[in-house]
Amino acid sequence: SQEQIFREFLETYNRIVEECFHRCIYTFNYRYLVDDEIDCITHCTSKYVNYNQRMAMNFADIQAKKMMDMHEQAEAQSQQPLQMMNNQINDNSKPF
Amino acid sequence: SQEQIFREFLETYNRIVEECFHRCIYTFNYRYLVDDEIDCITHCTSKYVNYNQRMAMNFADIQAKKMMDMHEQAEAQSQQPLQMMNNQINDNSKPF
Amino acid sequence: SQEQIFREFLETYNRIVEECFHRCIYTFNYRYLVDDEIDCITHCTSKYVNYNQRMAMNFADIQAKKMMDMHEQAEAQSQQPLQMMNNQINDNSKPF
Amino acid sequence: MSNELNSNQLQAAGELEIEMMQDLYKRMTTACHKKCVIPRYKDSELTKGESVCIDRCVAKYMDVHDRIGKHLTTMTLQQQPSLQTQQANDPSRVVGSYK
Amino acid sequence: MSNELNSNQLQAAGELEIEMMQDLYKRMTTACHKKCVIPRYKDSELTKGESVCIDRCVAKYMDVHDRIGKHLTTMTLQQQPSLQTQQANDPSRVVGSYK
Amino acid sequence: MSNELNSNQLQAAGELEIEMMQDLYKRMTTACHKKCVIPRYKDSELTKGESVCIDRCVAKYMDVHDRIGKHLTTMTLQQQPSLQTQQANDPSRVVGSYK
Repeated sequence: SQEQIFREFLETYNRIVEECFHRCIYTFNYRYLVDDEIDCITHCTSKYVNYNQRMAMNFADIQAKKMMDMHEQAEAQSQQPLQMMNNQINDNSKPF
Repeated sequence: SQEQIFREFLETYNRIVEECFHRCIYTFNYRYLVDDEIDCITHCTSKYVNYNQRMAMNFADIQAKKMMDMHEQAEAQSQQPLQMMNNQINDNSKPF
Repeated sequence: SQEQIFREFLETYNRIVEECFHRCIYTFNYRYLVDDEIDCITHCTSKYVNYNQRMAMNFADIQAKKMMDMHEQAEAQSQQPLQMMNNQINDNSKPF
Repeated sequence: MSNELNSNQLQAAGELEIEMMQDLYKRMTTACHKKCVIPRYKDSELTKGESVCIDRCVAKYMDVHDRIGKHLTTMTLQQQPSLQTQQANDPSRVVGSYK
Repeated sequence: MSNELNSNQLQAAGELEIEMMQDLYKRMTTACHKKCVIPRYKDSELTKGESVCIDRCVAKYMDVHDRIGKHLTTMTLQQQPSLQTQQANDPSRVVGSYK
Repeated sequence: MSNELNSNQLQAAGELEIEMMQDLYKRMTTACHKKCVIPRYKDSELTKGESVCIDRCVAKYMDVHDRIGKHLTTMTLQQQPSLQTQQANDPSRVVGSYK
């Protein structure tokens, strides 16, 4: 849903703030950001966005590959509950 | 609500336990706390409470200042959805 | 409930993956796991399961002991709300 | 306003208590793993030293938990000598919630 | 499809905003504690240096928060010059959600 | 008691699966960032080395995830040779949930 998408966006936003603050802000001699810190924050944010996009792309590729493998052996699988639970964990037949 | 207040209190409680355990407990030669550890736990807890109160005070001040700035320029803002979303993130007009 | 049990199982599963990946995987010269890494993952998983079982056993013992102590002094306790809240935190009379 | 809690509130408090105990347990699991389990995985069994450390770690963690609970209650009562008002009952004033 | 939000969506957005501010506040609390509070517990009071550091840390954290918010918005708008379609409104395309 | 799951349980399991995949994805994102991205921010682009590392990190993380899943299943089955009873189906006995 639209709300779920915004939620994920905002969570990622908060995580980027946390990460880049941790990596870029070291001194507390002033109340305001100095130029080096501002540059670092800008690069850190862009890099994190690039990182996230690469992660998502890789994850999607692997899931797609698994989905194809699964389809080939779908009927051969035993359907015992515990086994099934485990299959569901590794399952990729649902597009999420 | 009352429950939300207790929830936050208990979460903070658990976080203080985690933090002060991590900072004060190093040796496991005994099953019980030694005097140094007890003193450390006491100071750590009080200091964390003082820390939380200072954080809350600072945060409230900054939010109040932002709220005033916002009110001045409230009408001038464009209301495009994405822009609005971003404004909401930085928004302080709701007292929470 | 059954779902709650599976949820905890899967959370623990994810935590083991995170922990053992962090501890066992250091080099990214290959796309696939090398033998040392596979051995490390196997041992790490088994050890984590053993660790969890020992934790659970210890926690249950301590809670059981507290529950007995509590029962002995149950009537003597004041029932002021804040005091009660605190007792509930340390309370073990509910079997969970 | 009365200080007594009704049965709905008691039930909610009970559920909150369970949730917080689960949170405590998770944090303790992470803490004692960091303190006691040596990050070398040559073997699947816990060593004798690790096992003893885990037992003591759980005992100490629960002890710290109980002590801090008492300490926080004392601080709350000291800061609000009068428990007459709703606001005085608010423990977030001690821990400094931003709300 | 209209770009306007109805009142239910606005309320949901408001609740989400509060939740995210709580999340922000938690992360900031952890971050400034790490940056400012010296892990020696000989005393219960914050030192003068720690107090000043905390005040500046909160100010800087909120500043970083605002800047990154603007930066992410700019990036979103640059990547999707047209805001006509539903998909173009999806900010997860910038942050790379796996969904 | 039958081992079959009804459709409500299947739906709940499906939602749980999605939630757990999101949790996995978050943890993987944190892990690979720590392993692969050098904490110097002179530039906005990922270096070639960082990019390759990320690709391999995702592949390895998912591989570790699958292996540990199989290992936990094996351990569960070994500890409970009989799957007749409800209790034997409880995987928390292997991971040591405190409940």
